[in-house]
Amino acid sequence: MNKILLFAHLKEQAGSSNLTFDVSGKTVRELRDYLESETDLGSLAGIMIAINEEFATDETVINEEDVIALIPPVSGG
Amino acid sequence: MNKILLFAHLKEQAGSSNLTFDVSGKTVRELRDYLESETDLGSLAGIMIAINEEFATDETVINEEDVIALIPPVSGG
Amino acid sequence: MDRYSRQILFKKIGEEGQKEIAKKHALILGVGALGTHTSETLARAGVRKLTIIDRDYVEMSNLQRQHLFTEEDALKKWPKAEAAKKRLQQINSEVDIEAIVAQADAALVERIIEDVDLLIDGTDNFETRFLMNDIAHKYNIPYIFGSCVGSFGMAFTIIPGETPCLQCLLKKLPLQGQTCDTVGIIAPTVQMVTAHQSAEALKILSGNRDTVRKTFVSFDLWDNEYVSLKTGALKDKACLSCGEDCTYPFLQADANTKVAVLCGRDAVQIRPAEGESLLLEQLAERWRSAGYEVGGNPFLLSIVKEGRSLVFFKDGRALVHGTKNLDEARRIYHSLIG
Amino acid sequence: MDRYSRQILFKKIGEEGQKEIAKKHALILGVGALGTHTSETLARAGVRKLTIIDRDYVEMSNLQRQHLFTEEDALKKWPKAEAAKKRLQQINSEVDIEAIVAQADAALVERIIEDVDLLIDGTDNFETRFLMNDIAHKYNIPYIFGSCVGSFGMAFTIIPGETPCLQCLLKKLPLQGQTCDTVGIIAPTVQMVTAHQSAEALKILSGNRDTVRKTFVSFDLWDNEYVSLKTGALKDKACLSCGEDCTYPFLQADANTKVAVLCGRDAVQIRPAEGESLLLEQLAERWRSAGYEVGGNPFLLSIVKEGRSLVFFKDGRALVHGTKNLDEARRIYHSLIG
Repeated sequence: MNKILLFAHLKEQAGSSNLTFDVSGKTVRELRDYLESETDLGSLAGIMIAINEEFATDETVINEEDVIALIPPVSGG
Repeated sequence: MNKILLFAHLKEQAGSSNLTFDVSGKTVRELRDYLESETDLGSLAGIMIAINEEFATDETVINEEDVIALIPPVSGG
Repeated sequence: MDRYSRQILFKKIGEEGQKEIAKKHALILGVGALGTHTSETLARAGVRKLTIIDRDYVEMSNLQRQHLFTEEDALKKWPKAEAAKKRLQQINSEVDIEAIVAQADAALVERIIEDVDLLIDGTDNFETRFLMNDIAHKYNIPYIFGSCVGSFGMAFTIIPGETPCLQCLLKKLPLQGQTCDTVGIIAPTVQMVTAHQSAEALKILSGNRDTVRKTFVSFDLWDNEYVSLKTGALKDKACLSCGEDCTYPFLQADANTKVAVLCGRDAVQIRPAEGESLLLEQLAERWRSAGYEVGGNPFLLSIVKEGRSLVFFKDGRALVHGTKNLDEARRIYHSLIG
Repeated sequence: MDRYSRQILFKKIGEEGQKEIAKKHALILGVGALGTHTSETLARAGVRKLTIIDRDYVEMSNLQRQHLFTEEDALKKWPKAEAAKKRLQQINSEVDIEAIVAQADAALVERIIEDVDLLIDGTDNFETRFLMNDIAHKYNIPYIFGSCVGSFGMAFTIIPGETPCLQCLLKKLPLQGQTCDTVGIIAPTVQMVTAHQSAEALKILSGNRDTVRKTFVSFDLWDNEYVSLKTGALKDKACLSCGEDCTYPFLQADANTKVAVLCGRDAVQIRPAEGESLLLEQLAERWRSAGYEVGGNPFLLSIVKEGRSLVFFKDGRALVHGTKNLDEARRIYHSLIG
């Protein structure tokens, strides 16, 4: 299983600060599509994705037990 | 082996930001005595000690691979 | 040097580091929440020169999180850059403070960049951030990114030639509608971002490049979360801002958001770069939950803010009715979209 | 309420939370580096009343990290509590600011504690912190601890009846000689501590006790480290400050450091509580590396600071020669010992 940590408005969208799914074997690009269709997170275009405390590209493949973080770039300042 | 993370002036005393020793089986109290005699850290009276991100009492026993942190209370403000 | 004695006693800076700091010139784009904090810290630390650029004026709703400003500044609608300069000079008369009240566009920034040693992010929109990112790489100047909203914030130090750039990290302009005007902000979030920005600034300005943080920090102060993320995998050789054949796209006039008074009408049109599209449903939901009345149909949204009626189109365009003032229109637009 | 609109838009506070904040009274002990930051944030956030206590006056060497103060305050040697009040009133005239220029001892604090909702640590010594800790538990008021030196800092929120107290964590008064006067401090370290203190303060004051951070935070901004440590194991049922049979030892007059003019001499003796002993060799080494000349023998150390000659004994006693001013002697003593 994979723990998916949510930040900023994604917590509200999901109604929780994290989710658990088995997404091992998927690429990050496939993960985006999967979460967009399976959850209430809405569009994940532009959301930064880290795996085990390291930002990942769209091609990175997710392994079992990887911890995933979804970080939305916010603009305030 | 146990990794020992150092904070504040302890880094300067040791000349390094962390140390590695096998201290499994020792209590925290024994750890203090051991480090005082084996290193240049000086007196560890009053230094707060955490094991695996949790503060420990003098009686806590250290296990293999436990990560230890030595946190000196500093007074500035 | 007695006034800097506690900073000199800090061994990693010392006498040598303080001398370096006293030679340096930092450019802070935006003196709102982030910029008032970092400019105050660097003025107190004794930099040689600070240039601060901001297009906005002080309002009462700024005072909750924007240091340097007082009720009097808000009552007089003092321009932020000038209000900040006034206070910074009372704090440290030895620092040369240049205040510029203007939209920070490429032409302006390229005109003043020559002896700048460091760029610090104090802006509230990604368009200006991408401009800073291109400037940083064209002129080989470190750029300290920061942003925040609610209790959530992020900071990252970009060193040209070493780290990925903001373009590598984000790929394109995010248009998420998450701004301080839509979901609010608490002051400690700002301070947490600026503590990181200012610490990195002191490392760079004092000649301690080796200790610069290599990770991207992101945190939520209300939910007690803090993560520190490696970025190396995102460095993109084909990046147009920092890659092998870079063209600095945000320094080219037509890459930026276009703002123009609509011919013969009391309205301004704003058109973002690169034909960004808007997710109208998400925007509507967010604005409604922030207390706005939102109208519209599947093709556009309408909303009233500060007495101006705005219409947002799916292709990213917006019309701001009831004004011919480009800066006002742009400000209201960014306060809703980010 | 427009001035608090961005804080109200933050959903975890909202209209209800803002109303709660506007009813509350916070007591900040010490308005140096930490206290100037937290008092500014809470004044901007719109608390009903802030009481600030400090015994010291503004000096040039404070300006590098102590917000609220200007060059003019230092030139006029304005008392810190009064200088802070002057600026806080310009920032928010709606907040009732009570400034007290005095040593914060048990008698003073117990006299003013009645309607205080929150205690915030802005002090630079553990003696006053243990006093605050006892006050917090005797009157059942949350206490937000914070301290820092160099690039290293720590923060912890103490909730009577729930968390361990400062006494449980430290067991006895630390006398480490790590102060801003001996190893220096950079301003971002202060801001990182106060970002945590102020976020916790807003949670407590707005009625969001459930989101209060349960861990002890410790970080090093220069070395890019951040740890968040659980504390539950240290809660001590036998603790005299928070345990089952607590006696609040630091509220008893003879538990505190004693300061007295020496009979017939131009000198003050300072005697710490509980017969604390000093590690003379470590102190000498630290002071020397901070640039002081240190003399002495195996039984005592001598050092000159601010024109006063001080002698420290192994049993913790110190003599401050050349003055009969108790507050001055105490201040110099704590600037060296912490």
